Amino acid sequence: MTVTVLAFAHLKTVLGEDTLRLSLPDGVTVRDLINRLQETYPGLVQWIKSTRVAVNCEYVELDTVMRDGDEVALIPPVSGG
Amino acid sequence: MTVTVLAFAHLKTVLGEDTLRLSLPDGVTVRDLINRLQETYPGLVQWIKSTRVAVNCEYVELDTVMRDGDEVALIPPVSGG
Amino acid sequence: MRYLTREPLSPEEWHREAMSEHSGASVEFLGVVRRLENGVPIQYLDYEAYEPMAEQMLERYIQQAREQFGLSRVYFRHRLGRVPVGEIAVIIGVHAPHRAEAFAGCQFLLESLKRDVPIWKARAG
Amino acid sequence: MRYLTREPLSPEEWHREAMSEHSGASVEFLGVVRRLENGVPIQYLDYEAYEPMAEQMLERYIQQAREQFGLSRVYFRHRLGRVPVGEIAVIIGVHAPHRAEAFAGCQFLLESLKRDVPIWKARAG
Repeated sequence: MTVTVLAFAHLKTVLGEDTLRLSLPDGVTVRDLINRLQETYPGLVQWIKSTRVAVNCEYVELDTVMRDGDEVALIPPVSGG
Repeated sequence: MTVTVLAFAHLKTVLGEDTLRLSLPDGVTVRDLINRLQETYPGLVQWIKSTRVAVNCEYVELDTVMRDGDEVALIPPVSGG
Repeated sequence: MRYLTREPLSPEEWHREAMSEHSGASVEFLGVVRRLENGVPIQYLDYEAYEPMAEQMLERYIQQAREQFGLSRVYFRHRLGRVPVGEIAVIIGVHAPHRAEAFAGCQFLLESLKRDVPIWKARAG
Repeated sequence: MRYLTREPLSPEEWHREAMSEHSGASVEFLGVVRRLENGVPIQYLDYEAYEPMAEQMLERYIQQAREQFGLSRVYFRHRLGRVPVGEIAVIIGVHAPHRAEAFAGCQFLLESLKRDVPIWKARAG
Protein backbone atom coordinates (compact mmCIF):
# COMPACT_ATOMS: atom_id res chain seq x y z
CA MET A 1 0.00 0.00 0.00
CA THR A 2 1.02 3.61 -0.42
CA VAL A 3 0.75 6.43 2.11
CA THR A 4 1.59 10.11 1.90
CA VAL A 5 3.62 11.69 4.73
CA LEU A 6 3.37 15.44 5.29
CA ALA A 7 5.88 17.39 7.38
CA PHE A 8 5.29 20.85 8.86
CA ALA A 9 7.32 23.68 10.35
CA HIS A 10 10.93 22.64 11.15
CA LEU A 11 10.20 18.97 10.30
CA LYS A 12 10.20 19.95 6.62
CA THR A 13 13.88 20.81 7.03
CA VAL A 14 14.56 17.58 8.92
CA LEU A 15 13.01 15.45 6.15
CA GLY A 16 14.28 17.69 3.36
CA GLU A 17 10.79 17.82 1.84
CA ASP A 18 7.26 18.59 2.89
CA THR A 19 5.72 15.52 1.21
CA LEU A 20 6.93 11.92 0.99
CA ARG A 21 5.21 9.05 -0.77
CA LEU A 22 6.01 5.68 0.84
CA SER A 23 5.21 2.09 -0.12
CA LEU A 24 4.53 0.00 2.99
CA PRO A 25 3.48 -3.58 3.71
CA ASP A 26 -0.18 -4.03 4.65
CA GLY A 27 -0.97 -3.93 8.40
CA VAL A 28 1.73 -1.39 9.24
CA THR A 29 0.95 0.86 12.24
CA VAL A 30 1.77 4.52 12.75
CA ARG A 31 4.47 3.38 15.19
CA ASP A 32 6.07 1.20 12.47
CA LEU A 33 6.03 4.13 10.09
CA ILE A 34 7.63 6.47 12.64
CA ASN A 35 10.37 3.92 13.38
CA ARG A 36 11.06 3.53 9.67
CA LEU A 37 11.21 7.31 9.21
CA GLN A 38 13.67 7.65 12.12
CA GLU A 39 15.96 5.11 10.46
CA THR A 40 15.89 6.96 7.15
CA TYR A 41 16.06 10.44 8.72
CA PRO A 42 18.15 10.26 11.94
CA GLY A 43 17.61 14.00 12.39
CA LEU A 44 14.00 13.19 13.25
CA VAL A 45 14.88 11.31 16.44
CA GLN A 46 15.36 14.39 18.65
CA TRP A 47 11.98 15.81 17.59
CA ILE A 48 9.82 12.72 17.67
CA LYS A 49 8.87 12.93 21.36
CA SER A 50 7.16 16.29 20.84
CA THR A 51 5.58 15.29 17.52
CA ARG A 52 1.95 14.24 17.24
CA VAL A 53 0.66 12.24 14.30
CA ALA A 54 -2.55 12.81 12.37
CA VAL A 55 -4.03 10.41 9.83
CA ASN A 56 -6.48 11.94 7.37
CA CYS A 57 -6.72 15.13 9.48
CA GLU A 58 -7.39 13.40 12.83
CA TYR A 59 -4.88 12.98 15.66
CA VAL A 60 -4.28 9.24 16.18
CA GLU A 61 -2.56 6.89 18.62
CA LEU A 62 0.66 5.15 17.62
CA ASP A 63 -0.96 1.71 17.33
CA THR A 64 -3.38 2.88 14.63
CA VAL A 65 -3.16 0.59 11.59
CA MET A 66 -2.72 2.46 8.34
CA ARG A 67 -4.59 1.88 5.12
CA ASP A 68 -3.78 2.42 1.47
CA GLY A 69 -4.07 6.09 0.51
CA ASP A 70 -3.79 7.45 4.06
CA GLU A 71 -2.40 10.95 4.52
CA VAL A 72 -0.11 10.94 7.55
CA ALA A 73 0.92 14.29 9.04
CA LEU A 74 3.82 14.85 11.43
CA ILE A 75 2.63 17.67 13.69
CA PRO A 76 5.25 19.46 15.80
CA PRO A 77 4.00 21.54 18.76
CA VAL A 78 1.56 24.05 17.29
CA SER A 79 2.09 27.80 17.76
CA GLY A 80 -0.87 29.57 16.21
CA GLY A 81 -2.49 32.71 17.59
CA MET B 1 -22.88 68.77 63.38
CA THR B 2 -24.70 68.29 60.10
CA VAL B 3 -24.42 65.39 57.64
CA THR B 4 -26.04 64.76 54.30
CA VAL B 5 -27.58 61.33 53.65
CA LEU B 6 -27.99 60.16 50.07
CA ALA B 7 -30.26 57.28 49.06
CA PHE B 8 -30.06 55.33 45.81
CA ALA B 9 -32.22 52.94 43.80
CA HIS B 10 -35.20 51.62 45.80
CA LEU B 11 -33.95 53.24 49.01
CA LYS B 12 -35.08 56.60 47.59
CA THR B 13 -38.65 55.28 47.73
CA VAL B 14 -38.11 53.90 51.22
CA LEU B 15 -36.89 57.28 52.52
CA GLY B 16 -39.26 59.29 50.34
CA GLU B 17 -36.36 61.46 49.17
CA ASP B 18 -32.92 61.06 47.68
CA THR B 19 -31.24 63.55 50.02
CA LEU B 20 -31.68 64.18 53.76
CA ARG B 21 -29.88 66.75 55.86
CA LEU B 22 -29.54 65.66 59.50
CA SER B 23 -28.28 67.40 62.62
CA LEU B 24 -26.42 64.93 64.85
CA PRO B 25 -24.49 65.13 68.13
CA ASP B 26 -20.71 65.07 67.80
CA GLY B 27 -19.08 61.63 68.00
CA VAL B 28 -21.94 59.80 66.34
CA THR B 29 -20.95 56.67 64.38
CA VAL B 30 -22.35 55.33 61.14
CA ARG B 31 -24.08 52.62 63.21
CA ASP B 32 -25.81 55.30 65.34
CA LEU B 33 -26.98 57.07 62.20
CA ILE B 34 -28.34 53.85 60.69
CA ASN B 35 -30.22 53.04 63.90
CA ARG B 36 -31.71 56.52 63.99
CA LEU B 37 -32.75 56.24 60.31
CA GLN B 38 -34.42 52.86 60.95
CA GLU B 39 -36.47 54.44 63.75
CA THR B 40 -37.59 57.28 61.52
CA TYR B 41 -38.10 55.10 58.43
CA PRO B 42 -39.26 51.63 59.55
CA GLY B 43 -39.42 50.57 55.86
CA LEU B 44 -35.61 50.69 55.88
CA VAL B 45 -35.26 47.79 58.33
CA GLN B 46 -35.81 45.00 55.81
CA TRP B 47 -33.19 46.46 53.45
CA ILE B 48 -30.47 47.41 55.88
CA LYS B 49 -28.70 44.01 55.94
CA SER B 50 -27.94 44.26 52.22
CA THR B 51 -27.04 47.97 52.35
CA ARG B 52 -23.47 49.19 52.41
CA VAL B 53 -22.54 52.64 53.63
CA ALA B 54 -20.10 55.06 52.05
CA VAL B 55 -18.83 58.25 53.66
CA ASN B 56 -17.42 60.84 51.27
CA CYS B 57 -17.34 58.29 48.43
CA GLU B 58 -15.53 55.53 50.38
CA TYR B 59 -17.10 52.36 51.75
CA VAL B 60 -16.77 52.43 55.57
CA GLU B 61 -17.30 50.16 58.56
CA LEU B 62 -20.25 50.78 60.89
CA ASP B 63 -18.06 52.01 63.75
CA THR B 64 -16.69 54.89 61.69
CA VAL B 65 -17.16 58.19 63.53
CA MET B 66 -18.77 60.88 61.43
CA ARG B 67 -17.67 64.47 61.12
CA ASP B 68 -19.43 67.71 60.32
CA GLY B 69 -20.21 68.01 56.61
CA ASP B 70 -19.87 64.30 55.82
CA GLU B 71 -21.78 62.93 52.86
CA VAL B 72 -23.19 59.54 53.83
CA ALA B 73 -24.51 57.28 51.04
CA LEU B 74 -26.78 54.28 51.55
CA ILE B 75 -25.68 51.83 48.84
CA PRO B 76 -28.01 48.93 48.05
CA PRO B 77 -26.55 45.97 46.12
CA VAL B 78 -25.12 47.40 42.92
CA SER B 79 -26.30 46.17 39.51
CA GLY B 80 -24.24 47.95 36.89
CA GLY B 81 -23.04 46.37 33.68
CA MET C 1 -17.46 62.53 33.97
CA ARG C 2 -14.77 60.34 32.50
CA TYR C 3 -16.12 56.79 32.63
CA LEU C 4 -19.85 57.47 32.89
CA THR C 5 -21.94 59.05 30.16
CA ARG C 6 -25.57 59.66 29.28
CA GLU C 7 -24.82 59.41 25.55
CA PRO C 8 -25.15 56.21 23.47
CA LEU C 9 -21.99 54.13 23.56
CA SER C 10 -20.05 52.87 20.57
CA PRO C 11 -16.79 50.91 20.67
CA GLU C 12 -15.46 52.83 17.67
CA GLU C 13 -13.43 55.25 19.77
CA TRP C 14 -11.76 52.28 21.47
CA HIS C 15 -11.20 50.54 18.14
CA ARG C 16 -9.21 53.54 16.91
CA GLU C 17 -6.75 53.28 19.82
CA ALA C 18 -3.34 52.21 18.56
CA MET C 19 -1.73 49.21 20.18
CA SER C 20 1.72 49.35 21.70
CA GLU C 21 4.30 47.23 19.87
CA HIS C 22 4.79 45.29 23.08
CA SER C 23 1.12 44.38 23.35
CA GLY C 24 0.08 41.16 21.67
CA ALA C 25 -3.43 40.79 23.05
CA SER C 26 -6.56 42.91 22.98
CA VAL C 27 -9.73 41.86 24.82
CA GLU C 28 -13.01 43.76 24.64
CA PHE C 29 -16.23 43.20 26.56
CA LEU C 30 -19.56 44.72 25.56
CA GLY C 31 -22.56 44.48 27.88
CA VAL C 32 -25.84 44.92 26.03
CA VAL C 33 -29.41 45.30 27.34
CA ARG C 34 -31.33 42.07 26.68
CA ARG C 35 -34.98 41.72 25.75
CA LEU C 36 -35.78 39.61 28.83
CA GLU C 37 -35.08 41.03 32.30
CA ASN C 38 -35.82 38.38 34.94
CA GLY C 39 -37.94 36.57 32.35
CA VAL C 40 -40.08 39.62 31.51
CA PRO C 41 -39.87 41.34 28.10
CA ILE C 42 -38.69 44.94 28.38
CA GLN C 43 -38.04 47.91 26.09
CA TYR C 44 -35.26 49.56 28.13
CA LEU C 45 -33.35 49.75 31.40
CA ASP C 46 -32.80 52.99 33.31
CA TYR C 47 -29.38 53.12 34.94
CA GLU C 48 -28.50 55.48 37.79
CA ALA C 49 -25.24 56.00 39.65
CA TYR C 50 -23.72 57.70 42.65
CA GLU C 51 -21.59 59.47 40.13
CA PRO C 52 -18.63 60.93 42.04
CA MET C 53 -18.08 57.70 43.95
CA ALA C 54 -18.50 55.54 40.85
CA GLU C 55 -15.97 57.65 38.92
CA GLN C 56 -13.49 57.54 41.81
CA MET C 57 -13.81 53.76 42.24
CA LEU C 58 -13.46 53.13 38.52
CA GLU C 59 -10.35 55.31 38.37
CA ARG C 60 -8.84 53.30 41.21
CA TYR C 61 -9.76 49.87 39.79
CA ILE C 62 -8.41 50.83 36.38
CA GLN C 63 -5.13 51.94 37.92
CA GLN C 64 -4.97 48.69 39.88
CA ALA C 65 -5.69 46.64 36.75
CA ARG C 66 -2.97 48.46 34.81
CA GLU C 67 -0.39 47.62 37.46
CA GLN C 68 -1.55 44.12 38.40
CA PHE C 69 -1.96 42.82 34.83
CA GLY C 70 0.53 45.04 32.99
CA LEU C 71 -2.18 46.54 30.80
CA SER C 72 -0.81 49.06 28.31
CA ARG C 73 -4.22 50.59 27.63
CA VAL C 74 -7.67 50.50 29.23
CA TYR C 75 -10.99 51.80 27.90
CA PHE C 76 -14.03 51.89 30.21
CA ARG C 77 -17.42 53.47 29.58
CA HIS C 78 -20.74 52.89 31.34
CA ARG C 79 -23.92 54.49 30.05
CA LEU C 80 -26.44 56.05 32.46
CA GLY C 81 -30.08 56.97 31.95
CA ARG C 82 -32.36 55.09 29.58
CA VAL C 83 -30.69 52.34 27.55
CA PRO C 84 -32.97 50.62 24.99
CA VAL C 85 -32.83 46.86 24.38
CA GLY C 86 -29.96 45.95 22.07
CA GLU C 87 -27.88 49.01 22.97
CA ILE C 88 -24.58 48.95 24.84
CA ALA C 89 -24.57 49.61 28.60
CA VAL C 90 -20.87 49.03 29.21
CA ILE C 91 -17.62 48.76 27.23
CA ILE C 92 -14.39 47.46 28.73
CA GLY C 93 -11.37 47.19 26.46
CA VAL C 94 -7.79 46.33 27.42
CA HIS C 95 -4.43 45.80 25.72
CA ALA C 96 -1.80 43.57 27.35
CA PRO C 97 1.44 41.83 26.39
CA HIS C 98 -0.18 38.36 26.46
CA ARG C 99 -3.63 36.82 26.32
CA ALA C 100 -3.81 35.66 29.95
CA GLU C 101 -3.29 39.16 31.36
CA ALA C 102 -5.67 40.67 28.83
CA PHE C 103 -8.53 38.32 29.78
CA ALA C 104 -7.74 38.56 33.50
CA GLY C 105 -7.56 42.36 33.42
CA CYS C 106 -10.81 42.75 31.51
CA GLN C 107 -12.61 40.31 33.81
CA PHE C 108 -11.17 41.94 36.93
CA LEU C 109 -12.63 45.28 35.86
CA LEU C 110 -16.00 43.74 35.01
CA GLU C 111 -16.26 41.81 38.29
CA SER C 112 -15.19 44.89 40.26
CA LEU C 113 -17.91 46.88 38.50
CA LYS C 114 -20.55 44.24 39.24
CA ARG C 115 -19.54 43.92 42.89
CA ASP C 116 -18.64 47.39 44.11
CA VAL C 117 -19.25 50.31 41.79
CA PRO C 118 -22.41 52.25 42.78
CA ILE C 119 -24.43 51.89 39.58
CA TRP C 120 -27.95 50.46 39.50
CA LYS C 121 -30.53 49.23 37.05
CA ALA C 122 -33.09 51.53 38.60
CA ARG C 123 -36.07 50.66 36.43
CA ALA C 124 -37.01 48.35 33.57
CA GLY C 125 -39.82 49.36 31.22
CA MET D 1 -11.03 28.28 3.47
CA ARG D 2 -13.48 29.51 6.05
CA TYR D 3 -11.44 30.35 9.15
CA LEU D 4 -7.99 30.75 7.61
CA THR D 5 -7.03 33.52 5.23
CA ARG D 6 -3.93 35.00 3.62
CA GLU D 7 -5.48 38.48 3.56
CA PRO D 8 -5.02 41.13 6.30
CA LEU D 9 -7.57 40.77 9.09
CA SER D 10 -9.89 43.47 10.38
CA PRO D 11 -12.53 43.06 13.07
CA GLU D 12 -14.94 45.30 11.13
CA GLU D 13 -16.84 42.40 9.60
CA TRP D 14 -17.37 40.97 13.09
CA HIS D 15 -18.36 44.39 14.47
CA ARG D 16 -21.17 44.59 11.91
CA GLU D 17 -22.72 41.32 13.14
CA ALA D 18 -26.05 42.01 14.83
CA MET D 19 -26.56 40.69 18.33
CA SER D 20 -29.48 38.47 19.25
CA GLU D 21 -31.93 40.10 21.68
CA HIS D 22 -31.19 37.27 24.08
CA SER D 23 -27.46 37.93 24.10
CA GLY D 24 -26.23 40.37 26.71
CA ALA D 25 -22.48 39.85 26.39
CA SER D 26 -19.97 40.18 23.57
CA VAL D 27 -16.30 39.27 24.05
CA GLU D 28 -13.64 39.77 21.40
CA PHE D 29 -10.00 38.70 21.38
CA LEU D 30 -7.40 40.08 18.97
CA GLY D 31 -3.95 38.54 18.76
CA VAL D 32 -1.39 40.90 17.29
CA VAL D 33 2.23 40.32 16.22
CA ARG D 34 4.56 41.94 18.76
CA ARG D 35 7.88 43.65 18.09
CA LEU D 36 9.82 41.25 20.31
CA GLU D 37 9.70 37.52 19.56
CA ASN D 38 11.61 35.63 22.29
CA GLY D 39 13.34 38.89 23.16
CA VAL D 40 14.54 39.57 19.60
CA PRO D 41 13.14 42.50 17.55
CA ILE D 42 11.35 41.30 14.43
CA GLN D 43 9.54 42.84 11.43
CA TYR D 44 7.07 40.00 10.79
CA LEU D 45 6.03 36.42 11.51
CA ASP D 46 5.30 33.86 8.79
CA TYR D 47 2.43 31.55 9.73
CA GLU D 48 1.82 28.21 8.05
CA ALA D 49 -0.92 25.63 8.60
CA TYR D 50 -1.96 22.12 7.72
CA GLU D 51 -4.99 23.77 6.22
CA PRO D 52 -7.61 21.05 5.79
CA MET D 53 -6.99 19.69 9.28
CA ALA D 54 -6.91 23.16 10.85
CA GLU D 55 -10.22 24.10 9.19
CA GLN D 56 -11.83 20.85 10.27
CA MET D 57 -10.65 21.18 13.88
CA LEU D 58 -11.75 24.80 14.10
CA GLU D 59 -15.18 23.90 12.75
CA ARG D 60 -15.51 21.23 15.42
CA TYR D 61 -14.26 23.40 18.29
CA ILE D 62 -16.58 26.23 17.26
CA GLN D 63 -19.54 23.85 17.19
CA GLN D 64 -18.54 22.53 20.62
CA ALA D 65 -18.20 26.06 22.00
CA ARG D 66 -21.63 27.04 20.67
CA GLU D 67 -23.23 24.11 22.45
CA GLN D 68 -21.18 24.09 25.64
CA PHE D 69 -21.39 27.83 26.33
CA GLY D 70 -24.67 28.68 24.58
CA LEU D 71 -22.95 31.08 22.19
CA SER D 72 -25.39 32.72 19.77
CA ARG D 73 -22.63 33.80 17.39
CA VAL D 74 -18.96 33.02 16.82
CA TYR D 75 -16.43 34.73 14.59
CA PHE D 76 -13.01 33.14 14.07
CA ARG D 77 -10.27 34.16 11.63
CA HIS D 78 -6.57 33.28 11.59
CA ARG D 79 -4.22 34.87 9.12
CA LEU D 80 -1.55 32.79 7.31
CA GLY D 81 1.55 33.86 5.46
CA ARG D 82 3.53 36.96 6.40
CA VAL D 83 2.02 39.08 9.18
CA PRO D 84 3.91 42.33 9.94
CA VAL D 85 4.42 43.58 13.50
CA GLY D 86 1.31 45.37 14.77
CA GLU D 87 -1.07 43.49 12.47
CA ILE D 88 -3.71 41.03 13.58
CA ALA D 89 -2.93 37.30 13.45
CA VAL D 90 -6.18 36.04 14.99
CA ILE D 91 -9.68 37.34 15.79
CA ILE D 92 -12.08 35.44 18.04
CA GLY D 93 -15.47 37.05 18.73
CA VAL D 94 -18.45 35.54 20.56
CA HIS D 95 -21.93 36.57 21.67
CA ALA D 96 -23.54 34.86 24.67
CA PRO D 97 -26.48 35.42 27.02
CA HIS D 98 -24.21 36.33 29.97
CA ARG D 99 -20.67 37.47 30.59
CA ALA D 100 -19.36 34.23 32.11
CA GLU D 101 -20.23 32.13 29.06
CA ALA D 102 -18.92 34.79 26.71
CA PHE D 103 -15.48 34.89 28.38
CA ALA D 104 -15.36 31.10 28.83
CA GLY D 105 -16.37 30.46 25.21
CA CYS D 106 -13.81 32.90 23.80
CA GLN D 107 -11.04 31.51 26.01
CA PHE D 108 -12.00 27.90 25.20
CA LEU D 109 -11.56 28.64 21.49
CA LEU D 110 -8.26 30.44 22.03
CA GLU D 111 -6.82 27.70 24.25
CA SER D 112 -7.99 25.01 21.80
CA LEU D 113 -6.25 26.90 18.99
CA LYS D 114 -3.02 27.22 20.98
CA ARG D 115 -3.01 23.57 22.02
CA ASP D 116 -4.29 21.56 19.07
CA VAL D 117 -4.89 23.38 15.81
CA PRO D 118 -2.04 22.74 13.32
CA ILE D 119 -0.85 26.29 12.72
CA TRP D 120 2.76 27.37 13.23
CA LYS D 121 4.86 30.48 13.46
CA ALA D 122 7.19 29.11 10.81
CA ARG D 123 9.65 31.99 10.64
CA ALA D 124 10.33 35.35 12.23
CA GLY D 125 12.18 38.01 10.26
